[in-house]
Amino acid sequence: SSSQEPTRTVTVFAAASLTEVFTAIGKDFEAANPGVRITFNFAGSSALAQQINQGAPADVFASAAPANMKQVTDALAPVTFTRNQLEIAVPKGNPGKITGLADFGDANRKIALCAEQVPCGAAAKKALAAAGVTGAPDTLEQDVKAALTKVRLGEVDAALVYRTDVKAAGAEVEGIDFPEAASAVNDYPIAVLGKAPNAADAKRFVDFVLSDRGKTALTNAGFTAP
Amino acid sequence: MSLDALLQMDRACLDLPLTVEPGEVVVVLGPNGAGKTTALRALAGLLPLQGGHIRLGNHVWDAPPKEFVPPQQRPVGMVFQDYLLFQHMSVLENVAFGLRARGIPRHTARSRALTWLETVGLADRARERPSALSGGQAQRVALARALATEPELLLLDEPLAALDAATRLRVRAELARHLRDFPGCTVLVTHDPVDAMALGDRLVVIEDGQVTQTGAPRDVAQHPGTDYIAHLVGLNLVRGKANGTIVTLDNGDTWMTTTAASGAINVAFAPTAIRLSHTRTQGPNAWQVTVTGVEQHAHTTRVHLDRSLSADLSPTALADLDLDGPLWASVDPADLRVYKSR
Amino acid sequence: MSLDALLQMDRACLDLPLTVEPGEVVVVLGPNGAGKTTALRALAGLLPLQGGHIRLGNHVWDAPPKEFVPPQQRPVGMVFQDYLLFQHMSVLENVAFGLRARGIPRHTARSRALTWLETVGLADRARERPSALSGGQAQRVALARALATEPELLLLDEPLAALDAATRLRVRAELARHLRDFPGCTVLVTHDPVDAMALGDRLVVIEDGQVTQTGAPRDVAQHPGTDYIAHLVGLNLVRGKANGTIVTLDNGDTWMTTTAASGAINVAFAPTAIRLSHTRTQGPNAWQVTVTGVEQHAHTTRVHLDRSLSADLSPTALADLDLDGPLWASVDPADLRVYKSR
Amino acid sequence: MNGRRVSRGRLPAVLVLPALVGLAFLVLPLVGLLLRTPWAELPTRLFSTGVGEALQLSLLCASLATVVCVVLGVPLAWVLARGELPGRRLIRALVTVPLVLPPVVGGVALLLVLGRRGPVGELLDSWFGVSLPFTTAGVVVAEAFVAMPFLVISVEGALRAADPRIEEAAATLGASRWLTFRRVTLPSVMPGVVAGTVLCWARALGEFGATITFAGNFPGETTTMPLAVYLALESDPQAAIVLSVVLLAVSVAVLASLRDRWVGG
Amino acid sequence: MNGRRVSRGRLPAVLVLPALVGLAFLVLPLVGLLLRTPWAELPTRLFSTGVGEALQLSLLCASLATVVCVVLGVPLAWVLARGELPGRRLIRALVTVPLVLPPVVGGVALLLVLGRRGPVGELLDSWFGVSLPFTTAGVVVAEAFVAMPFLVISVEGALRAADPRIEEAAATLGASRWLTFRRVTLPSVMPGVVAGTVLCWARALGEFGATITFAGNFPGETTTMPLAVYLALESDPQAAIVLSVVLLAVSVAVLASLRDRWVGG
Ligand SMILES: Nc1ncnc2c1ncn2[C@@H]1O[C@H](COP(=O)(O)OP(=O)(O)OP(=O)(O)O)[C@@H](O)[C@H]1O
Ligand SMILES: Nc1ncnc2c1ncn2[C@@H]1O[C@H](COP(=O)(O)OP(=O)(O)OP(=O)(O)O)[C@@H](O)[C@H]1O
Ligand SMILES: [Mg+2]
Ligand SMILES: [Mg+2]
Repeated sequence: SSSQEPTRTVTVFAAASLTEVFTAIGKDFEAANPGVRITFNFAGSSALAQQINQGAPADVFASAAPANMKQVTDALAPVTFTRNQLEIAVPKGNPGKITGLADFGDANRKIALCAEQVPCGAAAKKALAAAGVTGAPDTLEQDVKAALTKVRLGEVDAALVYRTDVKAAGAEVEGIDFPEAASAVNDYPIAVLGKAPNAADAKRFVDFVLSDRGKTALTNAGFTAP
Repeated sequence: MSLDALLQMDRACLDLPLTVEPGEVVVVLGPNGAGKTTALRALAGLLPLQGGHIRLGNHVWDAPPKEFVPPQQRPVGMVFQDYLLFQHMSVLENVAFGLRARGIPRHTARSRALTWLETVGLADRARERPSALSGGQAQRVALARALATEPELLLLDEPLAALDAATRLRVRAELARHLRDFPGCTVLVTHDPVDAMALGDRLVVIEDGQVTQTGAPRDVAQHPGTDYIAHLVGLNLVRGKANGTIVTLDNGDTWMTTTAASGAINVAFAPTAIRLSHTRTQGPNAWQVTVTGVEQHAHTTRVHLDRSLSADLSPTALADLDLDGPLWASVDPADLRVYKSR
Repeated sequence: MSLDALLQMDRACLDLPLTVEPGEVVVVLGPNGAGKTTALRALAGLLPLQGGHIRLGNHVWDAPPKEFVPPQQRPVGMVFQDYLLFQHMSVLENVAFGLRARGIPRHTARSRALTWLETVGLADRARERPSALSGGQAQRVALARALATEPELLLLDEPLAALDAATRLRVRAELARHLRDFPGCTVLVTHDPVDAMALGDRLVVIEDGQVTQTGAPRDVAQHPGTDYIAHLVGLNLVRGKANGTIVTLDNGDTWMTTTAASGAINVAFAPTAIRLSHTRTQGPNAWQVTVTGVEQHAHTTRVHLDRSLSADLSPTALADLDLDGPLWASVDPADLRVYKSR
Repeated sequence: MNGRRVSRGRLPAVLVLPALVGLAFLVLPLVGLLLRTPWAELPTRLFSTGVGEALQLSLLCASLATVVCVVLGVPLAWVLARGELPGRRLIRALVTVPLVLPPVVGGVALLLVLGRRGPVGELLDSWFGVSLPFTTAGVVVAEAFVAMPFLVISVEGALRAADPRIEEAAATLGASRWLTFRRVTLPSVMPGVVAGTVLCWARALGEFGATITFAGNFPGETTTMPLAVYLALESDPQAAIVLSVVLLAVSVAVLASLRDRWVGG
Repeated sequence: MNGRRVSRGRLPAVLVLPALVGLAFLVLPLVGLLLRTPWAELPTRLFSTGVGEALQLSLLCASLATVVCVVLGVPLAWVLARGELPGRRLIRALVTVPLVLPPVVGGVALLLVLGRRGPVGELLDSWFGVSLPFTTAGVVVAEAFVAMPFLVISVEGALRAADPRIEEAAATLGASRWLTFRRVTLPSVMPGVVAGTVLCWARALGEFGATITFAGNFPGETTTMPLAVYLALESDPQAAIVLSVVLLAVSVAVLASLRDRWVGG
């Protein structure tokens, strides 16, 4: 730690899907701003919103959906810093012979979607509507990771998940792009909180995320620019 | 401080007045299910009375519907019929428990407990668990545990029942000695008349929750008032009406006695007083009998007769008799004890 | 089928040969901790032998290191010293349990169980839980439960210990009757000599796990070989060397007897045979004594003397004596029983 | 007895005080929850079909899972407590493992064995045409997996505390170990079995992670109340609280009415 | 005894069979998990600081939570089993509630009461300057809240099965209810207490939902193993399995070594 001034801490509450990329960005930020330490609290966006509303000592909130950001009464001018786009995920070798969204209406195939209440479910609903397909899912997962797990283990033939997730899953999962994906994106808002104990550094961190260095890191992880 | 109690409870139909003076040992004697254990539990505070009262000296322990002193605040010591030793403690810790509960330092409690274990002859088992003891050994530990707290009221529920004859003699003698020195009140429950005689200053006989006789052990033994007591002390009992030395028995027979009396009386006589023969003897007090059972004792044979009488015969007397044939019994008037029935 | 067993176990240093013929009742008599319960548990299969064997007829039940038949496959019935009734079943279900376990239909089992409850006089308590029974009642239920299965080997661990004197007489007589009719082998453990006399065809006395005497109950009672047995049957025992009718006791005294014998012998005599007086009597067999204790029985007083002898005195005899003063005792040579010591 | 309150002395403060603190600790958060419950919404929520369905399904699955646990778990507890097995220590520790496993990982583990590609799952499929994931049966399996250790460990504790001599008495009466177990041992440890069953049922009723991972989430088939609560929490926390309160009320009612019928007072 | 295997007869199939099925049901998924574990990664994972920290924190918090549960829960169980309380049925059912509550909702409920804006949380803050949420103490509180019912219910079951007459014997020896509890009752129900403690500890060790909601997920402070597993599941499912296996191995080791020291054989 630096000898001149005491370390200042920025507490960032971030959606679990940002774990890897934010950890990397945080390291970069710390390198660029000696004397500031970033502490992350990764969890589901809704849980984070609850915690903030109950007075959690957070400086920054990065949510995986605008809805959760809206629940936080205390957020100052949230901005969308990145987006996530849907992709079809199939097990390695595509045993269900999935070619596009049309197969999601096939009752004989095992299909996983996210539940409507969570962002990826809302996005999937939009995508299916755009494609004119009535989905025949076997399960409505509570989050995108659960849907992906089922793909990885071969329990379902296909699922609609985020590009970032397919990327993180590695060789076990194959991704299939589809044209309607562009109409089904999910925005990630970020904001400094009104009662932030360390508002100045928080602002600096948000700016860092919105900077080119931040954008590059996000793009490398599979996110799309807003 | 003397105990003054009237124990009234629905269970066992108990209605038992009981007073014990300091230093006195009252023995409650009664058949199975008479309510002896129930009475002791009420005195200890483990069952609340439904009526009556329990007072020790000036202290009221139980007086429905108001007063009730919980068991741990009554200075009692109790030996349970089935021991109830603490299985997870050593024998020594069991005996020391009551002392520790009364705030005596560990070291003192242990050495006093050890003294008590010596008294009951189990000092060498002090470190063992109760589960490694035989039935009789466990009983003795329970005794030591209760005595160790030097209670003001000592309650003993058949403390000698599980002891073998030899140990019993010894423990009974020790117990008698301790009870003589013991300044508090003692209530001892038993159905063994020998214990009652050896240990009791006063006897209270209960049957079905009611007192049927009470008095000095000697007196009760010599003047049994009910069949149960007569049985217990090994006497035959018949009832009748006396007119001088002539007694008309309840079954109509007429007997002669040597003691003049009048009115309703009991006639008691020892089983050894009965003579059996195949023909009617010339003397008075003879009647025809049927044998209902025979029991072999060490030196005599006990012959059970009808009308729940019994006769003790020596081997020689028995040798001449054919118990399956018709028999006559007789008793010498001098062997009869006649006294007023209550 | 006869029982042939040699029970060797480290616990209680048990080394007990035991054979029982069909229909025979062998009573194992011994002081607390002698290993009686341990022996029964081994016979029932609840403890494995460490040496020896157990055979019933042609069936080997236990023969270390190879054979072991588990308890439920041995046709035994056992009455435990502390009953072990099933608390969650009614009394009737307890008694019917063994029959049900042997595959007898519910209805038959229940009616047979009821018959057994009648035998022990508890038919009216059939529907109750064991916890509502008094100690003695519980014991009787345990007895009925074991008898109901009509086992080939009946094991009774002090079956009468908790019974009151009156019930005891009755249950003992019933038990004796049943055991007479019972075609199987019976091993009964007790430390009550009266039970032993009344119920046993043969007596095995064990002390510290070892057999000290065995034989017909009458014979054992009349010729006790150890102090324990003498105590138990109420005799005084002294040892010495006989030379014709002159006996030199181990303490050096010389006594006269009426039976000629030679070599190491026991001399037994009843407590009633001792006469006490303040001065030395003229006759033979007199010695000076110290009183160590007095016990009051119903009709006599037992006076404990040194050398663990005791004298029974009638009230009249006692009235003339000052027990605290110096005393002389004497016995009539005709009252002495002399026999070879083993 | 007579109306008098005859207790065995006052309850000692040193026990009552921590007991009260413990009770407050368990109950206060519930009170907090109840205070925040938007009671006005309750009736509409309650009678929306989804909730009724989820509630029914929850009760059904938790009860079935409990039956499975009792049938398999009580014998397992008995074998652990009484059977002279080598390696009993290890087995006992293994039984505890599903407690420690994060439920989601438990669900993954179940999928690995009973899923479409799992060895047992493949057998089930080819022999009986049964597929567990995404079915109500799958919910029961997931709940049973998570809840069984509670039953096994409670019952084993009770069995160890029971007096083995009563079983000896049964053996001398000719009772086989099975009969002894059924008629003597089991009734005598009933309070322990009931406690274990209650734990097991409650745990199954609240089970979430393993269920959603193994059985998925489809309304009417696999959406139990905890799943509904979780999803509601994502979009509408107030609704989630209402649903939780409904689940609580039902379970308290069931436990308070059933349990004392079994155990008494 | 002598070397002979003298058992009380063969174990009955009707008990052993379901016991084996039950055991397989609990153990097979773990085997599945172990088969899929990328063992090669294990050493590197194990010695990455994050994991060591999370493991330490998990063990510490679970053990502290267990201590809290024992201190508060055993008296509560005793009061429920022995105290002549009005409304005992209801209290007993209420105690079971945290079992049924989905853990995430439990976390929300804790926040509502003990959070900075909750009534009790405000008091704690203004009186003692203590704030529980987002601290290691908060983890302990969340785990204790979720795990305590297991302890209370197991111990209460054991207490109900114990012979009350042994307590009567203690009372006649002058022992107060507290002394009786401490020296007589508690030792005689030790197996039940140990079983409850094991359940409680294991449940606390595996606790996730209430912890992440109430205490957040701060590495080194509140990130316990289950939370680390959850995060790993987001980025690297294989790593999540490795972490779970580590958690399992440690808990099995602890349980197998400790438990039998307490209970014997
Ligand atoms: N818990 C109970 N509930 C109801 N009745 C009981 C209970 N305990 C005992 N009784 C009944 O009360 C009566 C008296 O029982 P108690 O145990 O006092 O007899 P006891 O005189 O001690 O007999 P014993 O010599 O056999 O020990 C019996 O008829 C018994 O059945
Ligand atoms: N579980 C045990 N472990 C070790 N020793 C034991 C055990 N049970 C009994 N013993 C010891 O074995 C000896 C014999 O005990 P046992 O119970 O067989 O005596 P017993 O002859 O039945 O006596 P009692 O007449 O008092 O019932 C005793 O010294 C006892 O301490
Ligand atoms: Mg009694
Ligand atoms: Mg014995």
